[in-house]
Amino acid sequence: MSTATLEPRVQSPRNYLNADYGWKSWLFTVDHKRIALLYMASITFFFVIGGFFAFLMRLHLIEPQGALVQPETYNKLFTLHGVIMIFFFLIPSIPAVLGNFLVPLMIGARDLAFPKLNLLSWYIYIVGGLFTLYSAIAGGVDTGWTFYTPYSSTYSNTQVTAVAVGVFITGFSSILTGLNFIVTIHKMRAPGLTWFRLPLFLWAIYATSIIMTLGTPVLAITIFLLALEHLFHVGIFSPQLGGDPLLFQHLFWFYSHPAVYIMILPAMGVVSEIIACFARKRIFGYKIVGFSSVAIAVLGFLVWGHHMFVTGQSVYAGLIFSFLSFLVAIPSAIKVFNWTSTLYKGSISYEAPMLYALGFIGLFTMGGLTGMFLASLATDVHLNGTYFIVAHFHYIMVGGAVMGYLGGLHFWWPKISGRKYPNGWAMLSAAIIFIGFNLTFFPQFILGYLGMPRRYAFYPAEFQVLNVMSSAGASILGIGYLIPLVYFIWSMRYGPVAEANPWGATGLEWQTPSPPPTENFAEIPVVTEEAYAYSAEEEASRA
Amino acid sequence: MQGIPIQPEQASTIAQSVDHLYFFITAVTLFFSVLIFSTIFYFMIKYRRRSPDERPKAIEGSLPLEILWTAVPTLIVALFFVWGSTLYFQNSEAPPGAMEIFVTGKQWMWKVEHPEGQREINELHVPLGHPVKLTMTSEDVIHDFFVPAFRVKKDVLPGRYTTMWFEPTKLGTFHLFCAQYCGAFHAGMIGSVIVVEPDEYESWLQGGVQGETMEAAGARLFKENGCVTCHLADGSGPAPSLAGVYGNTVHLTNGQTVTADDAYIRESILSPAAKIVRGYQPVMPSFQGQLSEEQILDLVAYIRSIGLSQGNAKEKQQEEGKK
Amino acid sequence: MPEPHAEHAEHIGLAHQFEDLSQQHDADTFGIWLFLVTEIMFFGGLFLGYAVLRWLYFAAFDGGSHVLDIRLGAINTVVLLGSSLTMALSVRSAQTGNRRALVLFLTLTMILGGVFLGIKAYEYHQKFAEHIVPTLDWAPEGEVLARLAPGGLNHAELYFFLYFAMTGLHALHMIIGMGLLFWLIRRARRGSFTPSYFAPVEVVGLYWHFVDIVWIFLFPLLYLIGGRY
Amino acid sequence: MSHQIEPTKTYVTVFASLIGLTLLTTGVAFIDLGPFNTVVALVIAFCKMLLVILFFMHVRHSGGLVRIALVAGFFWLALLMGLTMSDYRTRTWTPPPQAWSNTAPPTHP
Repeated sequence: MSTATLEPRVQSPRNYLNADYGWKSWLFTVDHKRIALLYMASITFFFVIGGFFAFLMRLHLIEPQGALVQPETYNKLFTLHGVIMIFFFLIPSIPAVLGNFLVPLMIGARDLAFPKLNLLSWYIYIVGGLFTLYSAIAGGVDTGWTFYTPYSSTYSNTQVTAVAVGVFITGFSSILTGLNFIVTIHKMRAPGLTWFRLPLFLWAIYATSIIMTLGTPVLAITIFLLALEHLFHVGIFSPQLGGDPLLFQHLFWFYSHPAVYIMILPAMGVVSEIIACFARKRIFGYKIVGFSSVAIAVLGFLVWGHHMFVTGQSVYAGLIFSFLSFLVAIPSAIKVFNWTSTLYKGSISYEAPMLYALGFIGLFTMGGLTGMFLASLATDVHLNGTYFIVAHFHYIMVGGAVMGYLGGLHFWWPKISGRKYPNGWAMLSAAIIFIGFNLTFFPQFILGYLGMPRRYAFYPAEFQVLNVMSSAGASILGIGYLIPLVYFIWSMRYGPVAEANPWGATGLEWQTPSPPPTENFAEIPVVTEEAYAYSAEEEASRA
Repeated sequence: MQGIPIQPEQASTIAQSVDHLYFFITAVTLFFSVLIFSTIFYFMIKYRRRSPDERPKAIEGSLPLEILWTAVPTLIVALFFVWGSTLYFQNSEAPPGAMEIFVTGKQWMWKVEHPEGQREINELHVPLGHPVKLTMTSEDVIHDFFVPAFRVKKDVLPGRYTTMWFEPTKLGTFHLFCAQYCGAFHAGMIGSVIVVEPDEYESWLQGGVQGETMEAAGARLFKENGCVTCHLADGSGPAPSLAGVYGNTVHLTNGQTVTADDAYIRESILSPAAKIVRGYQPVMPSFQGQLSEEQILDLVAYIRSIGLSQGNAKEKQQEEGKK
Repeated sequence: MPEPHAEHAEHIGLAHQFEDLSQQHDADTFGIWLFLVTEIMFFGGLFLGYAVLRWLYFAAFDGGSHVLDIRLGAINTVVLLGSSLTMALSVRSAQTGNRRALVLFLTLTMILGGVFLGIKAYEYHQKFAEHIVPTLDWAPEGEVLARLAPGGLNHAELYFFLYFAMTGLHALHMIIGMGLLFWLIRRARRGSFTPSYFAPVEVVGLYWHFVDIVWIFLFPLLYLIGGRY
Repeated sequence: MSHQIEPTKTYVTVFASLIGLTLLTTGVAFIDLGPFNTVVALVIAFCKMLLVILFFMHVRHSGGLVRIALVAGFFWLALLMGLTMSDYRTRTWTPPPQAWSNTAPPTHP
């Protein structure tokens, strides 16, 4: 990072960033790369808010009787933390930022199939976000991100309708993005780019888009009916007239379980790309890993009943859902084994993206295996609704999806911004995040087994020690997340100029200059080689 | 284990078997985590990049390996599934002869009723070594009756009964939590389950403020609300006689047959038109909003009592009459 | 419209990210079909609520469906099928480049859609008159009460909640369809559709047919429960 | 791109059969078939839907991708309906209770 290259405004060739200036060029752009950056800025904004709420919660839980806020406020904190983090950060993060930026580049197209629809998706996301922010400012909502009836429809007098409208609208941003990706990947691949030459990131994005288009509408209708019921006090979910609260749970979880695969699948795609590049080797069992992404997407729709084992769902339905839930774990296991085998006989280098990817594998494996406790009926009866569940899904979402997102950002940052970030700081932040994360969430597994329920503003004193450890970990994790924010922004102005292919990776996106021109490719490339052609022969045939 | 508690107490018959499954899954998790992490660390060290122009040979993959790490996890999860499900099946239905206790969840407190008339708030006294079946309902939102020491938990839903059972094997006081978010003081909706010696439980039952037994309360309500005017004992009134009904099958106008359990009686009180007995008109008014959950439980206990004892005598008469 | 590339300039309506019009047409039709699949799932959630509650409270649903006017339901089905026919013919006339027929059939489709919404509005007015609108005006009496009472009034209110939710959502989709038709008619009059570029007409046509299919299922499920004998 | 242009005659005949089916389903409603009323009504509605999809929406000669998308849509709907109804249908089934572990006779009636 020599100071010689510090002058910020070196006159780089025309690219999508300096093609046009002014707020109009950003707010009315139809360029998928600029829309990706719009998404990046907005989800970072929501991530900071959600993270702040999480930090307040951990601070509050240092003392058994609650150290910071009233119970009602604590309920609003965990609800808004859940809603903002899931609907406004995790679900859009990789698909909308890295997906939007990379899908056209990776398949050799000039843009997505429907660029205007893409911009509309971002505006829909922002309108939904404004509704949710309004609900936070106007008093918050205290129903939990799951909105279980009859509490949310009849007994809660907080801003349920506003947040329901917000989530309802933002759902359509997810649907339209998924639709855009599926049409683009099917119809606009470069000549020669067959399905089995696609980078695995695109397999993962394709599988995620299937879930987004097929699952999110069911969430939309559920939240729509919930808002109706909250406003008019009549509806099919609360028992006054004979409605069934479990019907809401069935409809809600039909989307919300596949939603966790929306969050993890793209991260798996990112990790496949990073592992292949930094081990300089083709992913072990490419086709199997590709198909397991689609298998996770399809099986993910069959398993939602494991959220309802103790809610009075029938014993036999519990049996069916438990069996199916175990099946969905197999493709994830296959992926982990394949990533590990990719390292075999590779030539592994350790820059920041690789650290994040390896951190992902570690934490995702822990998260996935703890899912076994919750899929088997007998142990789930004990662990359901306790901190074991909180630890499990944070291992998958924060340990998996966020590590994957950060890994992807570090891997494609030179291509996105045309600048390189300081590798030393990046590896340090990866380590801090890994340590802080484990210190925050591993104690919660034990708390869960001990029986401490979720969503408790105050708890019996015997759980205090583990809660203090968790809160300590949360502050380390918070610092870990701030460091990348700093050096990414720093690198935009002062980072050394990045060349077209800083990591020597394969893939069409690396054949464009960094940052790429607005039309991506002077002329549409023709693909002749397999994916991840890192071996000597393939490189020779390329030269 | 002074500093950090690791394991909750095992205070019910099923606690040990659930813990065995829990530790087995933990062992498998640790084994695979260690296996994967050590393999990764070994590869990371052995195959670190020596020189920038190192080009490893392309390895396509290996089908036998793929089959191996598909089959082995499938077998392991099959084992978890079978073990977990059989345990769950055994624990889902209370054994015959279990003691009946009625629990009503209400925003932020637990109301417990023993059939003998004893009523408790946020506390549940149970005898040692005797299976206890809880029939639970909620007056407002979804709650969840969770006793970590017994490894049992069941949601408590408004508008219907859910049941669960346990058999305490240790004396003492154990935590009772509400494990389904239910509003502002969800965290305060806690209590304790107190396991006492059976004879001590007997004396506790007799002692204390003596409320009328549930059956007596049910009988009183049966008269006060005018049920007795239609549901005549000999069945000559506009409504079927309820003697001998509980537990037996009932033939409905639309040809279906249902067993008259708690849920059927509760539904017939709150929305009578849903299931009309064959040969009768839907004239019964709904008592929605007039009877509290406890009162409905008392009526159920009463109908159950007249169903089992006098009912058998009545049934025999009817059989002879028919023959 | 995005800045035209040199070779794209002569095809009107070709977007810059596509190589040729047929790729664009394929993408557009595939895109609308995917959108219709999301609509299947959107209405599917509502149909699930209907299926579960009908299974739980059949008597109330049977009584509720007898209160509806089966004649109006049947007429509405015929009207909507008619509008599907005129929509299909307008797509055909766009394919054959017959601008006058295109405008005519699109207008006919809009009129039939209007007739459908008119009949629907009248039915809603009937429900208000009979005081069987959940929460807003729920006080059934007289002959309607006699028919609803056997199934339980609360469950009957659930039936009508579903009736208004499903037909209301369907009517909302009709109104959006009418708006799209109006936009199509304006562009058709300006002659911007040719036999090689008529994707917008086909897209709106597919959407219209989907809305018709939803009604094809709504009519028997809401009006003909249990039969009228 | 589905460029085959259907003759107007096919559209009109399809329309006529749709009207016929509508009258049929309305007529059948007046005959007491017990539970089969619903089955018949749904079968007729399914046929009408197939007619509209195949002819009016040109799926008869459109690409495999559109057909896969359509089948996927209905398959996912069937998943939602089927698995949820599996809960409602089996909710009243209770497995046989386990024998009571403590063999002592109940000390309490």
